[in-house]
Amino acid sequence: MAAQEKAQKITLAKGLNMGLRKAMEADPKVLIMGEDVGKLGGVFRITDGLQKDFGEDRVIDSPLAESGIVGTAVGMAMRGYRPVVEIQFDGFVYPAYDQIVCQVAKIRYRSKGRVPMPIVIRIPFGGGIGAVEHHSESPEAQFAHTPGLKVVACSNPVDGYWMIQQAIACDDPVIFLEPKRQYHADKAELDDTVTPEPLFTSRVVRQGGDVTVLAYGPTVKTALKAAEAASGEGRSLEVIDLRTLSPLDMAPVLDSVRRTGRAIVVHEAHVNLGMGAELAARITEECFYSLEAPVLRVGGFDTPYPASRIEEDFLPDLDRVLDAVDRSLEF
Amino acid sequence: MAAQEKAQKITLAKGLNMGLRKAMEADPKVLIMGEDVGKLGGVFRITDGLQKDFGEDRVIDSPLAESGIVGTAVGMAMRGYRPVVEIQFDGFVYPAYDQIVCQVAKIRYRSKGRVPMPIVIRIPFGGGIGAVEHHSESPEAQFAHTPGLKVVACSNPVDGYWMIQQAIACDDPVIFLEPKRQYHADKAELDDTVTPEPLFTSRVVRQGGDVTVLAYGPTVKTALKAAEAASGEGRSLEVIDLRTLSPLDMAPVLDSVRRTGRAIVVHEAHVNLGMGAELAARITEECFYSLEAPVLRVGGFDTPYPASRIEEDFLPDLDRVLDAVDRSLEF
Amino acid sequence: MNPFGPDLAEVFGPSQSDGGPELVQLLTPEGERVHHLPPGLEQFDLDFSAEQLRGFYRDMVLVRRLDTEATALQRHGELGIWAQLLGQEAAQVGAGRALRPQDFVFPTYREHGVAWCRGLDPLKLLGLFRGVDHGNWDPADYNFGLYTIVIGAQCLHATGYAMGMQRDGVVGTGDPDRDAAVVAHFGDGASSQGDVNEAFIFAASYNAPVVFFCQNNQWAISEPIERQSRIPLYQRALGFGFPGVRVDGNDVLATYAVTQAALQRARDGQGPTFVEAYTYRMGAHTTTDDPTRYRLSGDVESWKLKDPIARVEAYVKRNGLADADFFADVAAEADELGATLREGCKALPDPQPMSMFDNVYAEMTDELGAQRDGFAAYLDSFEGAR
Amino acid sequence: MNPFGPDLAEVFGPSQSDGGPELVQLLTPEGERVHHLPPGLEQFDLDFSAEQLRGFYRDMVLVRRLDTEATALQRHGELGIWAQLLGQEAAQVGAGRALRPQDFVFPTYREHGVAWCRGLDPLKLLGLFRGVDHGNWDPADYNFGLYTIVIGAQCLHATGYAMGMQRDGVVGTGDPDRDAAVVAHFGDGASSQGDVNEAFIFAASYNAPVVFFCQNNQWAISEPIERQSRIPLYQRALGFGFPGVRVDGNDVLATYAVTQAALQRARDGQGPTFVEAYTYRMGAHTTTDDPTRYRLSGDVESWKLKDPIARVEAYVKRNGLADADFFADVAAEADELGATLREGCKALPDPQPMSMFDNVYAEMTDELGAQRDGFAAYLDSFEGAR
Ligand SMILES: Cc1ncc(C[n+]2csc(CCOP(=O)(O)OP(=O)(O)O)c2C)c(N)n1
Ligand SMILES: Cc1ncc(C[n+]2csc(CCOP(=O)(O)OP(=O)(O)O)c2C)c(N)n1
Ligand SMILES: [Mg+2]
Ligand SMILES: [Mg+2]
Repeated sequence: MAAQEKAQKITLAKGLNMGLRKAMEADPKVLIMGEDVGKLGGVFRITDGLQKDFGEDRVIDSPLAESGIVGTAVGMAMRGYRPVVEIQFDGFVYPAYDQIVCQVAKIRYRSKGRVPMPIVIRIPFGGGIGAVEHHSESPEAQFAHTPGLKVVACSNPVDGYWMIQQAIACDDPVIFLEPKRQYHADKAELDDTVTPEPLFTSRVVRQGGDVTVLAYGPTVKTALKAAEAASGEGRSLEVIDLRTLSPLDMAPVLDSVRRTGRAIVVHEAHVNLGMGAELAARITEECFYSLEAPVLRVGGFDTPYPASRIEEDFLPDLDRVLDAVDRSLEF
Repeated sequence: MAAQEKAQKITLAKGLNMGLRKAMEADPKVLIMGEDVGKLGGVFRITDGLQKDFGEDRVIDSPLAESGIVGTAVGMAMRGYRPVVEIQFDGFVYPAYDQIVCQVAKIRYRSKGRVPMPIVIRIPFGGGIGAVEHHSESPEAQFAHTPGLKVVACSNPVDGYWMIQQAIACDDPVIFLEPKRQYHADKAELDDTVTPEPLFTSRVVRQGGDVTVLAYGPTVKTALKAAEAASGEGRSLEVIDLRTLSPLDMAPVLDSVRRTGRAIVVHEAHVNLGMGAELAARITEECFYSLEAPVLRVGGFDTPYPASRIEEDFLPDLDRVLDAVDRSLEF
Repeated sequence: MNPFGPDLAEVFGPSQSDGGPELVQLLTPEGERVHHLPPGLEQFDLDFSAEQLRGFYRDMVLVRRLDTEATALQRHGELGIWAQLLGQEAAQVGAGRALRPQDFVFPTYREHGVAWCRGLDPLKLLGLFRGVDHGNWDPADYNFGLYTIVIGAQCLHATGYAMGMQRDGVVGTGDPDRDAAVVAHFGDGASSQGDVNEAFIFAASYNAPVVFFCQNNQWAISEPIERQSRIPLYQRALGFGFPGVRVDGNDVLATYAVTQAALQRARDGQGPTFVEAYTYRMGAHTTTDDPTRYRLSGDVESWKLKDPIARVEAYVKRNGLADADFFADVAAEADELGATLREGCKALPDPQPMSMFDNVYAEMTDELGAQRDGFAAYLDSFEGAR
Repeated sequence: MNPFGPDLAEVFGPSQSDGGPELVQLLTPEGERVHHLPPGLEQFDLDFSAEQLRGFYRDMVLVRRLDTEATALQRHGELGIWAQLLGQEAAQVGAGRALRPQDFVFPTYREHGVAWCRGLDPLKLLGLFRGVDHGNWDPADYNFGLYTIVIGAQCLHATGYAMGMQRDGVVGTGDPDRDAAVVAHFGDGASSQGDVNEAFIFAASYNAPVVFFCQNNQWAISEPIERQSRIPLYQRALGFGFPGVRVDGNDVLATYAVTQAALQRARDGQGPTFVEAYTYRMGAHTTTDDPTRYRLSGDVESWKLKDPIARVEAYVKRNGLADADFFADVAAEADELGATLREGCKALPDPQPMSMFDNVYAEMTDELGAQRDGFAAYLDSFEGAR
């Protein structure tokens, strides 16, 4: 199997599916819970084939109630299981918000460390798939603000494969964000034999000297495209895939910004109180004298997610990133 | 009545109670809904006497279900009512989070403006009352991040009186935060005959030239005390009571920071992704060349709210504000 | 002692839960009229005029055409997605035609048939699925709310709206043109959501005039009804203290009769009722779904024999309640509707990007205005520029 | 047709809902033993030994003392708040004593009596109310979860835990030392929360071994039970497809018998049961509440006549099941407990401020570590400084 996987070209959906399978093989306490995760394999097929191979006791189709899913996962975790919960779409995580922020996040603390909460909550997030309302949200800031939760976002197939396994192995609850637009988009080569970077680290995915661009999940691709385009205009962008949103891994970010003097944060979430706000605040605090321009934020506007025919205007794209690069450099 | 109210000395609790009464007198469509708001007058007595005077049809004790309360308030608003919902404590707003962010916030937008949502959701917030878990939270950022909601916080009896009336008159949904620690604390003189400032404005509550301190709700008092103490050390702090958190009223903030060159944001909410992050990002963007130091944030630490015997260590206090003032001036 | 109170038990309620035949049916799949209803349910045996029957038939044929056209439009890329009602025509038309003008409806995303009965131009339904809007009608014009996508949320809105009606004095006055009620639509899957159960609690507690109309189409995407409930769903209501009844949702007559009685109870001030319309989702969950992954084609085949339109057609024909012209007219009307939808859909204009900033608030805020203006300036910068 | 299946109806369920006397009682308020239970309920008529009865009496007296001491400690400023159980001793001791060691309990914030039965040092209960911790016992040591304050949340945890037991193969094996079940405690008010109703749905759907034990103490702070439900609460379960039973919660024998049977059903793999312990909150909601604002003192008086301890005492005495020494010993033991609590409470150490940063995560993160270190340095700066 390992030999076969080596050199395999996979999509993000496949990477996640393979990662889940590995985790389930490695630890019989790992369970999958959610709506339609069984026979259907999830609406995005991320859990495809897992119920068939691991049985209904380990891949559990839940009644249609998100609070119920997360709340019962809490009980399962208390009993020693490691539930991996699938939320069908970002916009449907809110009925479970109370269980997540008041229970999942706080039980370790409440119990003085006696009751760990090794739960992974997978959320397909972000827009760009032409969907109806509530199917394109970016709720990361609402979780990152809550102590006790960890929040990560994968951006590519290989990270999907490794990060989901690492999240499941983590003894803390992890909100695991998957850029749904990328599920079946690009393929990448997976080498199963390497040792992955730790989960809670950010990664420079393109080096550059003029401006630092911080992205995660779906916007990493946007940022890389922008960097490519900018290089045609003689501008060198350094792109960092944040990967972890809580905790933040500031070292590579600060290191980069100290070199470039400029930073742009790109996310699909609303700008107001989005991750960009926190990054701007921290970068400014840590790199005050290195900054040549304020940290700029390119994000979803502060409107509800619009009808899908104009979603590409709402979402940050290559041009809006380049526009911010211009503004930063001209500041 | 007006004559009697003039020159009355009132607490915040009384100001809110009087404001609610005025609003109910002014508009028969105004309703109050919540747990224990009837005979008991709410656990903090903010709705004291209202059911007696306006009847059970207008002051409605609800079943114990926050999503149900907010969800039925949505339906009431659709039928032309103006519900004022009481959430018993900050930590109990989360079961209603889905209805608030997916319905209350979005229905005007969804309906192209055809269905307004004039709902006020009152939340006693903040700590310092020696309470058990979930009774001392500061959830403002989780709402301010959501377009379609407006978020305000009152800090004193007179504002409580006016702001609640203005919030009820507002045609948009307003998350109305009340610093519970202040409910029965200081009294202030209410002059009912003046015209209040508009709701969505911030206010300079103490002028100063060295450092701008931004606060809201419970921390306004802390900031004012810090300013008083600092003045003894020859330092002049300008204190702004933000009052409105979404939208932000940046004009007085930017004006102040351009003069002082330094800003500190003080709130009880967790620092990470709290209002301070957004303010820091915006101030830095708008006042980049005026800033002598990065915007500093003094807030609740990024831990769950601790046991109440050490809550005063968790909460920003006078000394922590002064420490930030030192750090800002020494930067 | 009857814990449900005497008046409730008379009509629905406990008599259903212990022993009685569960399913209220007036027209068998073969199109035979059932007249001998079990004790307690006789009042559902309404007389239907030929005109009514033809009306039901026409409604169902047109609604089915609406559905197949929209499905086809999705296949041709004109809609992003479509939620099909195939098989649920009788449930929706029966429920829709039982309404009075003053009643108010809270739909899910699948109530195209109810929308039809409320007089909505079907084109208005397409916008949301095409991605040009989130719903483009004024609920007040049709007493028909916007489609709600978050499962179950609208059941609380419906209950609150009904509480508003109580306060407006339009419940239990005895004036048939004044007394009003609300219908909350939801699915079998939705019955598991906290919001739906809280709606039951609020409605029972306040005796709100709301009919909880559940289309049990046996599936919540890939999950069969057994995952949500191990007993018949209508019995859920009994535990909350109001009556529940299961009606053959493929029988438009029975659905009409039961819904109408439930609505009247509500209008009369007797509180909520749960109506479970027992039906089947003949199509996929939506056009993006692949039901072959989770259900047997044999099941679908057996439900085809219970087709809601065929049985009305058989009954009408057998009893000579319509002539060939009628059927030809309806067929022509359906074709016309299809053509209108095809053309109309393609002509639905895309929204202007800048409209994204409208209607977030009653009045544009300074901060959002600045964002909008910045975006406008940015867009302008492309004129000629890059 | 019995929609609840044959085995369920035998014991609880529908037989309760239509006509039977609602309340299972074995000991009248006057201390008379009831032996002729209605058909179907005979199995609750257990034989209790003198030792058991003395045990119940002792438990209830000590638990009441615990409660009054804690109330007094709050009045003296030693606790920030206290949630009194006065009047609910029988419900809690009956439920607590029905447990086997391998069962697991999810309490609210008021289950001091159950905690007692699980062997928790009562001092451990005070920390949360004193504000020195959020709960300072290891649930695994007592199979007793931490107090949960968000109303209803623990019912889902209980259901999930029970689902875990199913997967661990400790349900329905027939081995009495192995088979286990879960009890979820909640109040009448909590029954309105979405989470509680979702817990019913999950438990029914998966047939999870969980007993939903509702102490209907008639009040949710100032709201009477009628605001939450207009029919007896135990009937809620019937709508979800599992049995419900109302037991006299002031009767420790009946509560024990019913809970024990419900637990056994769960352990046997027969799924969830709803037990409504019908009782009364004799005290305030908590020490900060003022019930005179919303309820009549006459109501409280009438419930005093149903005191759970008095009736056991009367029965034991009348039947000579204990001598004067026994009663004196229990009284002395109670005094001792009181003294221990008073001293112990005052001696409970305040937490260290820096401990605030512990246990947020399995390992301290760099970012939180930096915050902690910054705060430590800041605190150090006061040494001598200002
Ligand atoms: C809160 C929430 N969770 C999940 C979804 C995704 N979803 C859309 S439809 C559906 C199934 C609904 O089933 P049912 O209530 O039976 O209605 P039906 O579609 O069969 O008419 C699901 C899970 C959603 N829209 N909202
Ligand atoms: C979600 C939530 N909302 C509100 C509260 C505040 N609150 C605490 S106890 C209580 C009443 C609970 O009543 P009930 O369930 O009957 O339990 P009892 O206190 O009577 O034992 C309320 C409203 C809370 N703790 N959690
Ligand atoms: Mg369905
Ligand atoms: Mg109670």
